[in-house]
Amino acid sequence: MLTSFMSYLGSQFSPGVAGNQLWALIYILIIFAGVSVAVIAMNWLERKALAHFQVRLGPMRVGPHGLLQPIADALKLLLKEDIIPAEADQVVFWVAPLIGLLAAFTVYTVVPFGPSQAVSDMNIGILFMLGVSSLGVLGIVTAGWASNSHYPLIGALRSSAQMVSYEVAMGLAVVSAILMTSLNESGTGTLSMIGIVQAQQQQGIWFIFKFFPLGLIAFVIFAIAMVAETNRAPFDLAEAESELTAGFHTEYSGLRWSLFMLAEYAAMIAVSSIAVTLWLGGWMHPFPNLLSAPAWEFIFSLFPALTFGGLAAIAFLGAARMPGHSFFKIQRAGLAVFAALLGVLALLLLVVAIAGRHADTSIAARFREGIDYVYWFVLKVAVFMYLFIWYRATWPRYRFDQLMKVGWKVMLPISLGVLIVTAIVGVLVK
Amino acid sequence: MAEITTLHYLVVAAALFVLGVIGVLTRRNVVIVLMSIELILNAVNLNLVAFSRMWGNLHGQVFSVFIVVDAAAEAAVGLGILIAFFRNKETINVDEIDLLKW
Amino acid sequence: MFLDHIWLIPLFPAFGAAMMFFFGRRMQKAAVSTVCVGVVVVAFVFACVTVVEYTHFAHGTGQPFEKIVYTWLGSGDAHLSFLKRDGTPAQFNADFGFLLDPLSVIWLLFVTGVGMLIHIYSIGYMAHEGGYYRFFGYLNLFMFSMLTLVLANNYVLLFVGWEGVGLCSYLLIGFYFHRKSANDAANKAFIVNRIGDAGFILGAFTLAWYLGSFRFLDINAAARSGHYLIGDTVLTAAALLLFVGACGKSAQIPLYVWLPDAMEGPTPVSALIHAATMVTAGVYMVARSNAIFVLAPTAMKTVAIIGALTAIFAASIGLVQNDIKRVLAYSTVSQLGYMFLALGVGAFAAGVFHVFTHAFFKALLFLGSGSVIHAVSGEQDMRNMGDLRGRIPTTFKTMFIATLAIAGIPPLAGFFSKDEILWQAWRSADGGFPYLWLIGFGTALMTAFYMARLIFLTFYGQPRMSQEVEHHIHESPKSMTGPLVVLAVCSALAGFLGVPHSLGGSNGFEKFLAPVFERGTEAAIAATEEPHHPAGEEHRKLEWLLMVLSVGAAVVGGGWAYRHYALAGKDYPEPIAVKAPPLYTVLYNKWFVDEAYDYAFTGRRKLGDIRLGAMGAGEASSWFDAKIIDGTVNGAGWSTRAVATLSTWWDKWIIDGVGVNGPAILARMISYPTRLLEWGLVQWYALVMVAGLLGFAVYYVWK
Amino acid sequence: MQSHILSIILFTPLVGAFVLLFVPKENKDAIRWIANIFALGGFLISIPLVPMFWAQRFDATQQFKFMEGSANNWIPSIGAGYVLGIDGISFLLIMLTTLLGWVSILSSWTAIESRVKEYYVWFLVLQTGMLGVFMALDFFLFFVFWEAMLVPMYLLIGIWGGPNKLYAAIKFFLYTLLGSVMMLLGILFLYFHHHAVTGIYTFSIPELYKTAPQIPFHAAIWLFLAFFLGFAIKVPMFPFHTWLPDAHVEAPTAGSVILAGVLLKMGTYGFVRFSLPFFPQVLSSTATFLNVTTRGWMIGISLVGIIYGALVSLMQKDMKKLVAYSSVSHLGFCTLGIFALNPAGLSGSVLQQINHGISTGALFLIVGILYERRHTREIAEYGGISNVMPVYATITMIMFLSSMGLPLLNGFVGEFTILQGTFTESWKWAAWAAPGVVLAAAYLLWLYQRVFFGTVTNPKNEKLHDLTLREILTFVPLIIAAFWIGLYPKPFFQILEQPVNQIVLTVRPGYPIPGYPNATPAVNAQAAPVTTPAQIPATAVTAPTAPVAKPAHAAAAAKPKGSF
Amino acid sequence: MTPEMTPVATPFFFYLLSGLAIIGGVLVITRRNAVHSALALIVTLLAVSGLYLMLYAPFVAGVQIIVYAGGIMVLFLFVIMLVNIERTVKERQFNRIWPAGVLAAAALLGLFVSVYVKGKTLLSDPVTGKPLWPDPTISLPDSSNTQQIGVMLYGNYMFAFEIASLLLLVAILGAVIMAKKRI
Repeated sequence: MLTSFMSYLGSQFSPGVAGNQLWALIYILIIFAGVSVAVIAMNWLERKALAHFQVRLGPMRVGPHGLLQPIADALKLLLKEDIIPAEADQVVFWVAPLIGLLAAFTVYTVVPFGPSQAVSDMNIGILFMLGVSSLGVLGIVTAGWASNSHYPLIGALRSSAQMVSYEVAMGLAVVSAILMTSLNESGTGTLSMIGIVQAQQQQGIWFIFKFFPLGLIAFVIFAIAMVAETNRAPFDLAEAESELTAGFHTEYSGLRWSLFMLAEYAAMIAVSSIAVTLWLGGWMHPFPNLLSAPAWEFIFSLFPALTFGGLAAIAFLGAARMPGHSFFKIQRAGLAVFAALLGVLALLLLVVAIAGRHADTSIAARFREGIDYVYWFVLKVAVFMYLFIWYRATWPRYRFDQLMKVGWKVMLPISLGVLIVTAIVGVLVK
Repeated sequence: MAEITTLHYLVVAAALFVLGVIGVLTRRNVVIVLMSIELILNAVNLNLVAFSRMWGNLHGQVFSVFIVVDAAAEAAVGLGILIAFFRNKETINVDEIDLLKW
Repeated sequence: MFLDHIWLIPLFPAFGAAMMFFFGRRMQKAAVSTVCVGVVVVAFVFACVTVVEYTHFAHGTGQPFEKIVYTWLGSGDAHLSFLKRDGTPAQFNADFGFLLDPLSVIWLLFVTGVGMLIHIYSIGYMAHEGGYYRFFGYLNLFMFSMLTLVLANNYVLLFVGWEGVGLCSYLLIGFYFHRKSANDAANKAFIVNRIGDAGFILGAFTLAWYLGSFRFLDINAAARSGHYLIGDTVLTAAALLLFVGACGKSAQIPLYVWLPDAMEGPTPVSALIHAATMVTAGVYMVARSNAIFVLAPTAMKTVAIIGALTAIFAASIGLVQNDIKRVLAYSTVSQLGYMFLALGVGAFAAGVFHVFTHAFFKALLFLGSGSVIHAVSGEQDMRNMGDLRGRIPTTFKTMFIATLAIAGIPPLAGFFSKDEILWQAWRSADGGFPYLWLIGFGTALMTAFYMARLIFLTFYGQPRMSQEVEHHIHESPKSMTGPLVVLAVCSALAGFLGVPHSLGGSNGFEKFLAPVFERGTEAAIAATEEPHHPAGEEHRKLEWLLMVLSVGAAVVGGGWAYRHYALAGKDYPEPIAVKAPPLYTVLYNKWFVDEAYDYAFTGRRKLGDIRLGAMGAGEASSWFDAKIIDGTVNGAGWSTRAVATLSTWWDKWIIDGVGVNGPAILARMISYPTRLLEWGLVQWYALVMVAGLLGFAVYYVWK
Repeated sequence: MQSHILSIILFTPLVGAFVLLFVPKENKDAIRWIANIFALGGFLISIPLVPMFWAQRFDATQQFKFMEGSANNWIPSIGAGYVLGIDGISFLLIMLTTLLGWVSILSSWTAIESRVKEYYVWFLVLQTGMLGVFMALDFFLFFVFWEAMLVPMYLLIGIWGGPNKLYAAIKFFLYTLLGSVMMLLGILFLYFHHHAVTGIYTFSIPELYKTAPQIPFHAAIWLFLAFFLGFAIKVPMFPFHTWLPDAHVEAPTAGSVILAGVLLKMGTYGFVRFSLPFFPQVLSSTATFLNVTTRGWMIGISLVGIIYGALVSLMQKDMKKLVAYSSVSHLGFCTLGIFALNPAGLSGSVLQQINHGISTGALFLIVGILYERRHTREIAEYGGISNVMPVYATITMIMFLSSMGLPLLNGFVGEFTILQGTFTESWKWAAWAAPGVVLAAAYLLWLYQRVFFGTVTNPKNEKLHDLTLREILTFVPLIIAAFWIGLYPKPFFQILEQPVNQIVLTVRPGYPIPGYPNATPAVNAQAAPVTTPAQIPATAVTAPTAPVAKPAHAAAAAKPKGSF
Repeated sequence: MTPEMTPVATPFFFYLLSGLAIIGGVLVITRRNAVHSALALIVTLLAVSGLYLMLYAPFVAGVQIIVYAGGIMVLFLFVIMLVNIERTVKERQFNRIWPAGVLAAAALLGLFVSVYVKGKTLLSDPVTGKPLWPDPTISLPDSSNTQQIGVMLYGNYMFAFEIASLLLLVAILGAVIMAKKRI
């Protein structure tokens, strides 16, 4: 086991490809934990950001600047009574959130945080991602049905209709990106997530800028469909409180409800990862073809440390600016500790970046590379996450028929057109 | 455990097929009948893919893709008919659907 | 310098016309006059300077000056060609090119000069009319066309002017477009002209086909080269076809009918187009083609006879007309006949000279009549005039001079030109019976009569107009009388340019034109005598005799008219009507030619129930088209439908009924018991299917 | 080097039609704008072709320029290819098509109120079809476009037409279809004949050019007739013309414009492109039917068409019908020029086709403008219109003059050149055609008099408003073109020179054209030059430029019967 | 692929997946409630998809998940909810001829078994008697499986592919028209 453990270190391949189940398991655990933490952080961030959009403060009491609020929430949900309606279909009611969660998390098996920083590199990666994420619909439908109540049923129908509809446009947009991967000498495209990023690497361009504006259009379509796919604002009409009293999960509460929430946020991160992978160059840093000199590599490798350093500075500033009242003493201390932790992290990253600055095969260099990859990937995904919040704060909600009309009559034709034009242009370019 | 051969897959497929046939021949609920048909199709697909693996070429897989397409079409049209029927007759039982009887 | 930019001369009036086309509607009358008259004045000045420069250029040799601006028709190199009659290729080419030689100099000068005077006159005449800018625009367009015509260096460009003047004539005759008679007259003018044009263009084709070019210089050179015999058939045909064109434009029998009707236009138009310039285009063209005509004696004879006949025919009609402009119109036709008579007998210079003098006095007469009409509030009927001489003295005096000129009273312009023609006509008979001279002489008599009649009825006798009109009589404004005076001076003096040798003159006019009418070697040899040899003493005596005779005829005609009309009161008697009523009817109705044409050619009148002519043919063709051709098409459609109906019946009852439904009925009867097996449970059918499958498989596996 | 400009020009309207499909049909103004933009775009895109073609206008090394695609690349199994290419003749017609397409689409802005979207879609499809016919260098492709063009026209007449539209539309469709079926049979014969000779199945026109003249006369004459039927119905020539007045009268204005301006040219184009080079043996044969050679028959019915069309239009009471019959007359001139079989006649004919497109197109627009205001085309309903619509009257006058062939306007140049060409073949033909010119003046001026002159007698006409800016805009390009061709036709002649001379040399090998290498002297009887009465002296006088002793005598002595 | 990869296609997984599939199948045809049947069917489908993966047919597996599990089954669930009536659950679940049906199915199974028994040699190498597969000499390169299928679809099976697309189009139209309340 130890050999297996060690033998993988320094490998160029993801554990799934290398056939190393142990490391695969480790990766799975890391990702599961990471995503969960991300969801929790997202929860806090969303509440804070929304509050600031609305010129409020948001959670402030639990922890410094409400940093511990999500933990409190989680505790509350865990301890809450788990109500199953009497008329509900017990088994299905029980299974439904699991289906959703399973679908949302299974996707992460192929998310390429780096060329080897993925659980596995399936050759049908994107297909797999689309397929599995489409399974999420099942969870919603069954949940709505199992509740044996009118609002959940209608909400489920609407949500799933919406998801199924937008999946079509989404898929076509994805196909146009996949077409772009085949623009090499041998003409072999790929469905592998890692392969797609590598294709962008080889062609030296993010696909969003490929065949301008074709890539951009496809990306925009995907970005819209992505929001609809995850039932987020402004397409959240099927599960918004004011529409169908929270839609399919009306009858859910407590832990099960929190599972749905977890699934939803995980799905958001997952689709954002797809977008990042397909159009935004995945783990690549910006301007891959222009700024590829070693010096630039080094500068880019300083970014993680700088980011965390910046966060630490902000946190520290927050601690410093906390009112001097003794009431805030603990909070100030907590925030300072938090800032210190971030600072240490930044320092560590800096060390790694400097230690691995030479592009050799040493563990430090590979470690530095890995951190770079993951950093850029996560940064791009984070931008999307912020966009989700931004949308929610900014745009009014759609009506259901408008939503379907947009999906079928606007998005689908455009994405079909983009696909056709991309194919034609691709053939012509070749 | 013994090595898995084509026959294993064939047996699984046969089992699924027979289950599907039973569903088609005995259930009253049209939806379940349709689902049973999906079972049958899946059994066939499994056979095709297994043989494709056995002979080392891809024709079987291609065929299975076609069958999936066919299944999708069949499901869409079948369920469409079902809804239209249900709207008129308020039933989804097979033995109550006999309007076309001579 | 000016000579090189000769192409600008037609462009000045074209510029005026374009200005009117685009901006005329928004321009003040004064601005319109300034622009339109201005461009013509500029053109006139330019023309004068050009002519002066040309005389330096030619040094009295009459050497033509040619300026080619650009290739108009044709691809500009030798690759687009056509086959000549002899099978050699020739270039298909027509340039925008301008030619200046003595002939065009004469036309250029009097077209711009008279045109300028008439433009000035029009300012006063049209002052109170609507469509002022339109009128001047058309006039300018006309000037452009006419100048193109006389300056063209080839038949095709000449044709441009030729059609252009026709168009302007159409537009100007139809100027009062709300009057149906004006429109009819305009259409008639254009269409009759078109007939002539068709002849002309065919003539041009013939020349090109035969000689390989449309260019005057090429054609003249070829015709004078001696390669072609006198009496050459093709050239005769070409000459005749060209003459058809001339007939149309210059109003000769049988195409003269449009000119009298053209008096529907405003009077300046009549003066400019239908007396002074456009109608002489035919003469110009024949004179221009003289090299061809001298090779075609038959054509020459035709020209002479047609000219003579037209002269006397039109004069005879003019004797009894009452409309002052109509009398002048017939007079114009008659005088044009004179000119063609001259051309036909080979006296090209004499013909051209008559054109020149005629331009002045006929323009003067028309303008004077316009002034008269202006004075009597638009009245045109001479029966309602009389005793105007004291009331509009300038008009009277100038018109009187013009009348004397046209009647051939020495020493006015008409005397010289007309007597030259009569003398040449006498000589052309060459000892035979001088019937051409006789006709000309008769015409001279008639001319004097009807012109004197016009003067007496208008200016003498008793006033026959209504009180109200009489009250309004006034002399015309300066802008109108000015041109009258200038023209009167010209009419009086122009003749002295061509005083014949017999009267001790030098005939400078003829000498000036001589290079144009020089004969080719072949023609020179064949000509029986050189027409320009100084006349012998005998000839001179004869010539004097003829002069005396014709002056006498003029005096007699005038005197006769004086007797009958000088004191005409209301309800005065027409002498011809008194003495020979049927003749009067015929003459008064213009020999019924219009009616005959309407019956025979246009078809506007029906002969009983039958319509002949173009409209008749049109109706017949329409009927044929609708009934026969379209009927055949529709018949094909109907028969297809009939067959289809039959097939449908057959299909329904025989094929389907017996052949298809029969077995089906049989099968239905047989199948009744079998049907009981099908009891409506889908799964039963599936079960049967499975059973069948099983049986099948079992058979195959364990067979 | 393959330039794709032809494909781009060809498919721009189709792209427009496709885009229109996605516009909701309630959005009429948007549809109009889009259609107009694409029509104007089609015209603008075709403009770069002008300098490109101009540079190669004398290039005799390749008969067709801007060749695109290659033979047999479309359906290799039957030898059909997507091959486009143009020579001077098709170039001019393409420019005419794009121009008229734009003009007529612009002119339908207010005229079409129902089913706007379908209208414009079909119109743009029609546009592509027409362009394709002029560009195709493959018989299969040609036939596809030829037929594809029928359907939109049928619908344009049948849906947006006048009261008797169905009759007219069906008549148009069936009549033309009859012709095209005949033509299809001819095409197939050529196709199989080519296979019989070379063993290759191909529809490529340049390939068929090589084999078709070898078809024996007895077969070729039937082929010629089959093609003739197809093209003669389209032109339409004299006995096959009756669909034209009906179609024109019933079609919407823009439809008439396109029908007269472009569709009729397909027939004449077919004659020039196919009948002439494919069947020189027929045209040069001396075999006669009723004592007249094939070519004589062609000339004869052209002449009948000229006079007959003019006469019939003289008596029409319906303005549009009048203009329609005048088309018969004008196209008689075109076919006359074609069958004169000499450079002047042919180039005049093509030029006259352009002229006819411009002036008759404008005439239909003119009639359409009155129709749109008063909804009647009866001449008797009008009178004195120039009092209320002076600008309109002026423009009408210019176009009438252009149509009747007034010098310095376009009509004259074409007619003159045709007549010149015809005259050199036989003076009689030109003489018979000449009355057509006179009658043209008669019917047009009479029409003008009845409609525009006089006082306004019909009270309904008193309130007519003059042309709007858009309507004037539709005329401006046509007027400019009319004056251009009238004043400076040299570029057109230069563009036409090379293809026309080539065709003449194909049909009449040995025809002397300076600057062109004469084909080998006529050895076999088939290649002998066409013998017309007028040409006999051409063989009699061998050296006309060197008169030894009075060659004029020789010429006169050699006077044949039938000549002067 | 790296040489150190270890086979995932172990018999354990095979039996697990096929067991899941068969159990799912049984549940499909026995459940009273159609939703339960559908869920069971989903299980079966996913299991079969896993079997495809074991057979080195990843593309088919992906298609199976997307189309079947993500598409068709959602459709089924939709319809079930639309026609959801309490009555059917409480009614008789099998038709009158169910014994005959079961009998026929059993006969079919017998047929299969006998055919397999009889034709076992066909699946084996006639010389060595070993099963034809798994045979190390015949293996599918699974890295480009999708592309190869694509090439075949657009190559040999182009016509069938087009027909299939037509079929789908017809099915879409048919379904829309069938399910629309008012056309």
